[in-house]
Order: sequence, then C-alpha cells, then structure tokens
Amino acid sequence: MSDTNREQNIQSSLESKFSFLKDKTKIRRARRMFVDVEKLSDFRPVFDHLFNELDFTRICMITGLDEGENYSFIYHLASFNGIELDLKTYTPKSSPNIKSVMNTFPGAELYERELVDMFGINVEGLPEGPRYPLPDDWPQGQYPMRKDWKKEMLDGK
Amino acid sequence: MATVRVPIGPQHPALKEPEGFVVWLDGERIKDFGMRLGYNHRGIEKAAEMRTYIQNIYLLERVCGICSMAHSTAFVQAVEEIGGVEIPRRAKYIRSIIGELERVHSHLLWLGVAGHEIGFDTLLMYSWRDREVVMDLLAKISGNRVHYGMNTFGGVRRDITKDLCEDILKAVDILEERTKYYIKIATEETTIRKRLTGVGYISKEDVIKLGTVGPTGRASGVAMDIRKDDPYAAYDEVEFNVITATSCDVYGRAVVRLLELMETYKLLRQFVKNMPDGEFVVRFPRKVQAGEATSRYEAPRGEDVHYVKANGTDMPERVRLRAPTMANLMSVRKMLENNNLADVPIAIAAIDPCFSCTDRSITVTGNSGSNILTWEQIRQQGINWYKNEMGIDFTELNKKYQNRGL
Amino acid sequence: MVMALFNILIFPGFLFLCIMGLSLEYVDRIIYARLQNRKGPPFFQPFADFIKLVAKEEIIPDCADAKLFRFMPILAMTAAVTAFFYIPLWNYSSLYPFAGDIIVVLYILTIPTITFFLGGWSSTSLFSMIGAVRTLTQLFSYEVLLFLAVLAPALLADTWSLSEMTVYYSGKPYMMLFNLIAFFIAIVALLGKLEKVPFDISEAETEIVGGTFTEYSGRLLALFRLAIDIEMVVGASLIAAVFLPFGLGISPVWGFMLYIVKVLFIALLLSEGRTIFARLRIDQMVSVCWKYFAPLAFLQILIILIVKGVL
Amino acid sequence: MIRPGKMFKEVLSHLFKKPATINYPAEAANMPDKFRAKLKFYADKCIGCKLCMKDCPANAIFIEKVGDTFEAVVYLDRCIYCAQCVDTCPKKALEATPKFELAQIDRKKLRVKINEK
Repeated sequence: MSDTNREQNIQSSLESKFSFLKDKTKIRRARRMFVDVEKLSDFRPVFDHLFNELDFTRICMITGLDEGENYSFIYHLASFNGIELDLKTYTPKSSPNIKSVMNTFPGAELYERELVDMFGINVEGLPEGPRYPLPDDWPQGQYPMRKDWKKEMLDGK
Repeated sequence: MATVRVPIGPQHPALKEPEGFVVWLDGERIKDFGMRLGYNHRGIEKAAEMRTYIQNIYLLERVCGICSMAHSTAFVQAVEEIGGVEIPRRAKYIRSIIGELERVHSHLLWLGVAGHEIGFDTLLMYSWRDREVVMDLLAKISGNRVHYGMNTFGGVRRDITKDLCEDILKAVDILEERTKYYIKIATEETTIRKRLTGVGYISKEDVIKLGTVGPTGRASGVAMDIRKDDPYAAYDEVEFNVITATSCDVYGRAVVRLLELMETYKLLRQFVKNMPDGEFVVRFPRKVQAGEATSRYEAPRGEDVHYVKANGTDMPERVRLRAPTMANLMSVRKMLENNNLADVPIAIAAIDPCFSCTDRSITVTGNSGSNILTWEQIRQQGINWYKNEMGIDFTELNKKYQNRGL
Repeated sequence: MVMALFNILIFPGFLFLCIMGLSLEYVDRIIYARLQNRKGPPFFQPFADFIKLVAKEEIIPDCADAKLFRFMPILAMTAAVTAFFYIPLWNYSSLYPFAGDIIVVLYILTIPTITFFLGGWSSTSLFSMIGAVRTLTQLFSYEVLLFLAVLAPALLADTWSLSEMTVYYSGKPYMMLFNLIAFFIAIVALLGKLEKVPFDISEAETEIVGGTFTEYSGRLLALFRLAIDIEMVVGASLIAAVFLPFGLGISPVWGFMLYIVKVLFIALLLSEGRTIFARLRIDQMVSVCWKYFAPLAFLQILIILIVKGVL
Repeated sequence: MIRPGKMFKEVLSHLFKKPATINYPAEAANMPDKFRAKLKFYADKCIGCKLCMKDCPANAIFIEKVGDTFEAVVYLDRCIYCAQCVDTCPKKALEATPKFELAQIDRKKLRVKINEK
C-alpha cells in the first residue's frame, strides 16, 4: 500500500533503533500501528524515543488488560498527523509495578490513577492525591477490572 | 482575609453533574484548586465484558446522553474493524449526518449553559429554544431525542429518506441564521465579552503537555481534529475547515464552538447532497473473531477513544473508552490559576464537561441486588465519612437533632 | 388614630404593600419570561411560593447567632415598609411629609442591604459569608449612584422634601427633561439595590449557591423575599415620585391607576435590564459604577447647576 | 460594534410574540410517528424463538407461553426504549409505538403484559 509510507518510516525507525522490536511492530491499517514491548525495562526507551523523536506527543489513554499471567498495558499514543500507535507492555501478576510517565506527559495522571484503582498496579512516581475513580469506602484489596473479581466479593464472600 | 476553602460540588448549582471541586480563596482570588472525581462511576467497562456485542451498543451509547452517537459509533467502528466488515457508503453518510446533527445540538446546549453560568439566562433560553429544532429533527430521523440508537454492526438501523433530507436542509437554514445571530451576540455584547475574555487562560504548550482535546485545545491554537487527521465514516469525502483561535481563553472557546457550528452546517449540506443510494446495512456475525482495534471519533467535546479486544465469542474481552472530558479535566487546574471565584463556573463549563462520560466503570449495588438504605443509615454513613476523612465528629449534633424529632 | 392605623397597616401601608409586592414579582417574572419567549408562571405563583415557604420548617444553623439571624428578615421588611410612608404616591404629599424626608427615605432604603449582610454574616456559612462581603462591596458602588441620582432633581427643585419636590415638578413637568441621565442612573442603581442581573453578584447561584440567603429557609426566607419584593415596590415608587411626577392630584381612582402604570413601567425597565445582560464580576461592577456611572451622575449635577444658573 | 445590551431589540420584539414553550401536561406534546416508545406485541406472529430476550440490553422483555399462544411481559422501568427487539424479531411480532407517557406511581404497574391480536 502506498498510503502507509509514514507508518513504514516509523516502523523502520523503531526497528533500526531497537533490535528487540524486530517483527514486533505492526501496521494494522493506515494510521494505526501496534508495537509490542515484551520487557518492562525496554518500555521506557521506546516510549521516550516515540515521544521525543517521532512526535507521538500525546497519550490518548492507557488501557489495562488482565491476560493470564501478566497484566498488560496499552499506551495509546497519538501524534498530530493522525497516526495512532498502541504501545503494549507487560508486568507479571506477582509484582505489578510500572513507572509513571507523568514526568514526560503530565496529562496521564488520571489514566494512571485508574490503573491503581482498577487493577491494583503499583505506579511508581505518581504523586499523592485523591483516588480515582472508586469511592473512598471501597474495600481494600479489591480491584474490579481484574478477571477474577466478582461483584459478590463486595459482600466479603 | 485568610485563605478560605470553598467546596464547589459534588452538589452545586453550577455543576450539572456531581463532581467535587475545591478552591482555596484569598478574598475573591483563587490560590489553589483541587478535584475529587468518580462520583458517577457506573461500571460500564466491567459491564461491557458481561454483555453481548449487540447489547453493548446500547450500553455504550448511554455512557453519555449528549455524545451518544459519538460513543456508539466509536465502539461500532472498532468492532467492525476487528470483524473486517466494510460498511456501505450510505451507512457512512448517515452516521456522519447524525454525528453532525449531534454536534449542532451539543454546541447549542453548551452556548446556553455558558450563558447560564455567567448569569445570562436569556441566552440560555434562546439557544435552547433553537436547539429544539435539531432535537425534533433527530427524533424524527432516529426515533429518539437523545439516545438515537442509529448504529448497529454493519451499518445503521434506519434510513434517511428523501423527505428527511428536505427536513434537514430546512432545519440547517433556520439554524444557520440563528447561529449567525449568536456569533454576533457573543462577539459584540460587552457584558459577555467582559465575562469571557482573559478567563481560564491556557497556553498552547500546556495544551500539548496536558493532552487537552477538542474545542478547548483548538481555542489555544492546536489545530487537531480527528475528522481531519484520522477521518472516519464519510469525512474523507467532504470539505471543511478546522476552526482554531489564538486567544487561549473562554472567549476563544466560545468563538471556536460557534464557528464550528457554521462548518457543521456546511458539512451537513454536503452530506445530504452527496449521499449515495443503496444498502444502508450489511450482515454482521454475532460472534466476532479474535482481535483488537482502537477507534477514534471527534465528539462535540473532543477526541473520543475506544479500544475493543475480542476473543472470538459473542462478548468482548475488554472494552476501554476515554471520553474527551477526561483528557480536558487535567487542564482545569491550569486554567483557574489567578482567576476569580466568579470565574470558576464558566471556566469549568468552558471545557464542556461531561462527568458521567468521564467516570464510567463499577457496580452500583454491593449487597448482591438492590441496596436500599434507610434515612438513618444514610445519616450514619455521612457521620462516619466526616469522622474518618475530615476529623469532624457530628455524633453529638445528630443526637441533638434526633431529640428534636428531626 | 384609627385612620392612621388603617393607613399604616392596611392601605396604603403594610397589607397593600405585601399584595403589591407579590403582584409586582409576578409582573416581573412574566415579563422576564415573555422577553425570553417563555410562557411564564401563572398569576398566583408568587403567592403560592410565599405560602409554601411560610409552611416550611425553618432551620437555623447551630453556629449562627440565632437572635440576629431571626431578627434580620423582620428588620428588612420593616425598613422597606417604613420608607414607603414618606413617598408621595398619587397625591402631592406623602402620608407623613416633613422637610428632609428624601434623606430619610434613602437612608432607610439602605437598611435592607445591611440586613442582608448581617443575616448572611451571622449564619456563618461559607457561601453566605462570601455573599455578605459581596453585598457590602456592592453597596458602596450603587448606593452613591442612587444618592447622586436623587440629588440632581432635588437640587433643581431646591428642596429636601419629596412632597415639595413633587409640587414643584407638577407645576413644571418639562423640567423633568433635564433629569433624564439621573433617571437612567437611578434605574441602574435600583437594579443593584434589588440584586438583580447584572448586579446579582451577591446571590449568584452558579458561583456561591444562594449567596447571603444560603442558610435561610422557611418563614425567614419568605420574609426576606417579601422584603425584596416590597423594596422593589418602594424603589419603583420612589423613582416614579422623583422622576415621573405628572398627573398627580387628579381623582384618587385615576391617580391610583396612573401610579400603578408608572410602577409597571419601571418594572418593565427593570425586567428588560435583567434580561439583556450577563452578570458582572464584583470587581467589574465596582469599576463600571465608579468609572462610568459616577462621572455621568456628576455630569448630571453639573447640568442641573448650569440650568439653575441660567433660569 | 461592541456595545452593552446588544440583545435589546431582539428581546423586546419577543414581548408580543407567542411563547415557544407549551403548558405541557395541560397541552399535549406530540412525538413523531417513528418515535420509539411503548412496544406493541402481535401474539399470533410470535414463534417463541426468544431472540428478543437474548438481545435486550436491559433484560426488560420476557416471552412466556400461555396456552397455545405467547405473551410478552415488558418491564417498562427497565426498558431503555432502544427497540432492538423490534429489529431482532424475525417475524415482526414486535412494534414500537410513539406512546411515551408511561410513568406510574406504583412500581408494580410498570410490569405490563402486552398481547395484541
């Protein structure tokens, strides 16, 4: 396809810079890209590269997913030329820790707070503040977007 | 005067939906601003995982009353992308027409609310009266005034016939004339200008840094419009301009919205004129093959993002959505710096907030089924909350009132 | 004695004022609604609202000064009613005229505003206190305007008595034309006094909930609202007496009708005023009043002085 | 030209115009023909496939077998009036009508049996 030139440039830029991204970058369709970063430690360099060099200067949202052994996160990045890139990374369920991206993009605060409340992810570097979106008297240790959560658990069953 | 903490919300006449804002005041000046969100948390993302795709259209349509077409279209687009189904061109045009009519009604609604927030109720009454024109039209086309229910997988549920096209053009003529009048009022009435100019300033750099979207971002000079950048439905086949302003304040946002209405009328005329004949819906399987897709939509308030992950069954594995207000809320703190208390309502209203859209997820009922609290239980809950959170004990006061039989 | 009591309590005193006030509220509301292309309330709406409020429980905040809190609505109403006795309505003379009653009327008309402040302040609620401070700030901007506006015709008539002033102007109604600027300023000041848009800053519901009256409920709120309605009648009557002094002293019935028409005309102006403006911010209001209206008022007085010198 | 009171003329002209609002419960409000409100059910067309029950987003409709024919029970308080059941029904046994004034004080009355011959 000829109309995916921009996407191909981004793909080649990513793959030449990061060797571990070979075959992990996909062009779904025009203006939709997908990048899979398997190791959490590799996430930050890729993110910074996308943010600073390739003009993906906005996080549309952060999706948390409960996928078997891992929690995975999709950072939906957007640039001002209309390309949307899903940057996926993983953290093991045994120690769900990620680092905040707020120092780069302050607008991500609410999305990260949502990960804390809904998935019980420990987000390092997130400033203290009111919780979002669950109520203040929500029982501790219950994270509703996890797949093993049932609403009966609210009654302590 | 010492710093005073003024709560604005969760229940406050300025807010149409519950959301807790707090401002710290020095006289009438705002020193600091805080917010507590989540009062409208309805568990939609979790609920979407437990429903079939067809049920989810209507669930996600109800994320927001005003942007109902935006949310359902974004969801349907994502699912269609996973399913690999190309919808007929006529369906694309119908979706675009409803989406633009929705923008007209949303922007006119905003104009009225903005008028009300600055104490100009006449503007509210007039713009809402004119909004009825488009509401009646939507009721006629779709069968409902707000939740249109037009979308289904593979197309739309109802056709727009020749007669309805005539009605649309007629309504557009009326509305265009009225919008011109409102543009004149908003830009030339001294009291409105006085209340709007310089209020809620946010620079272009901050807009980019905080990820502000929609008319709020465009009023600060960021020309970002999903309809142009990432065209969906039939937007790649029509001509229109992205309206921006450089004043970065509430006045700019008002002007951007009003001028956007003029672009919308232009778009509607093109859509009606170019609408192709043919099918308006194609068959779509009940079960969607595994896959994932992200879909973006330019709702009246800004960019609306949906992410859907399918696992091959008739229910989605994960639905994630972000309403424009959530992206815009982060900028409110910046906007209110060095403003007056009197500017809080209009500055918040200027992002066209829709808190219900913002919050979404989690169960309403705890104790397996409906949960009806007695008056006494509610009171007790309030007392406990104040004791734990604020350190104020109302137990004695409560006893006193109970003794008085209240 | 009986006649005096009748005058004070029933006609044209307290009872008449109550009915007149509520009716005028209806007129104001229906004009407001029609200007906004709405149907508006039925004629009994203000009465129904009043009765409903009287029937409701009154809640006094625990931290509030209960005595002051209860006393303020009554004081507000008393002050408004008292001022009415010194205003000539359809005769050349008011009920109890004396030299210098203009000053007394203007002074007494300030009292309701002070009671709003004290009532709001004593209720210790946050919104009330902000509203109370705003009320007082507002007072300093419109009160001077009202004084200056009434001063101009008084200077021209060379008297400090309202009754003597009406006699003077009835003799030479054309002299009124020199006071048009003052009439305009008086309407603006009255809008401020009645706390209506664009000067409803102290009870701006979208900013500070109910402003000064946030904590008031039941009977006390009903009295306050009645006091504002009466203040509207008194203010309109004052403006009618000072600026529209024609057709006085004809037969009582026709005089009364003419008086009502004058009051309705001023009510129409007030409604129109609050229809076409957005609410100003408190700093904007002070600056508008002092930068534009105060110089205008002084210009008016200058004109009067010149006219007096020439004549 | 920027000046205060820009709406003066427009507003004053409305003083003698007919109001845009209607006195609702006293005067009837009409909805267009294709409005989606209360459902109609044709029992003789129903084949009892219960697809409408499956697709209903709000669990508001139930098809019950009564003798030889079918009967639709609709919870008007749950129904979100999307009319998906009308679209789903393979035999066109359901139909949406523009009758929208369905409020009741007693919640039990909101469970209605619809059976039209």
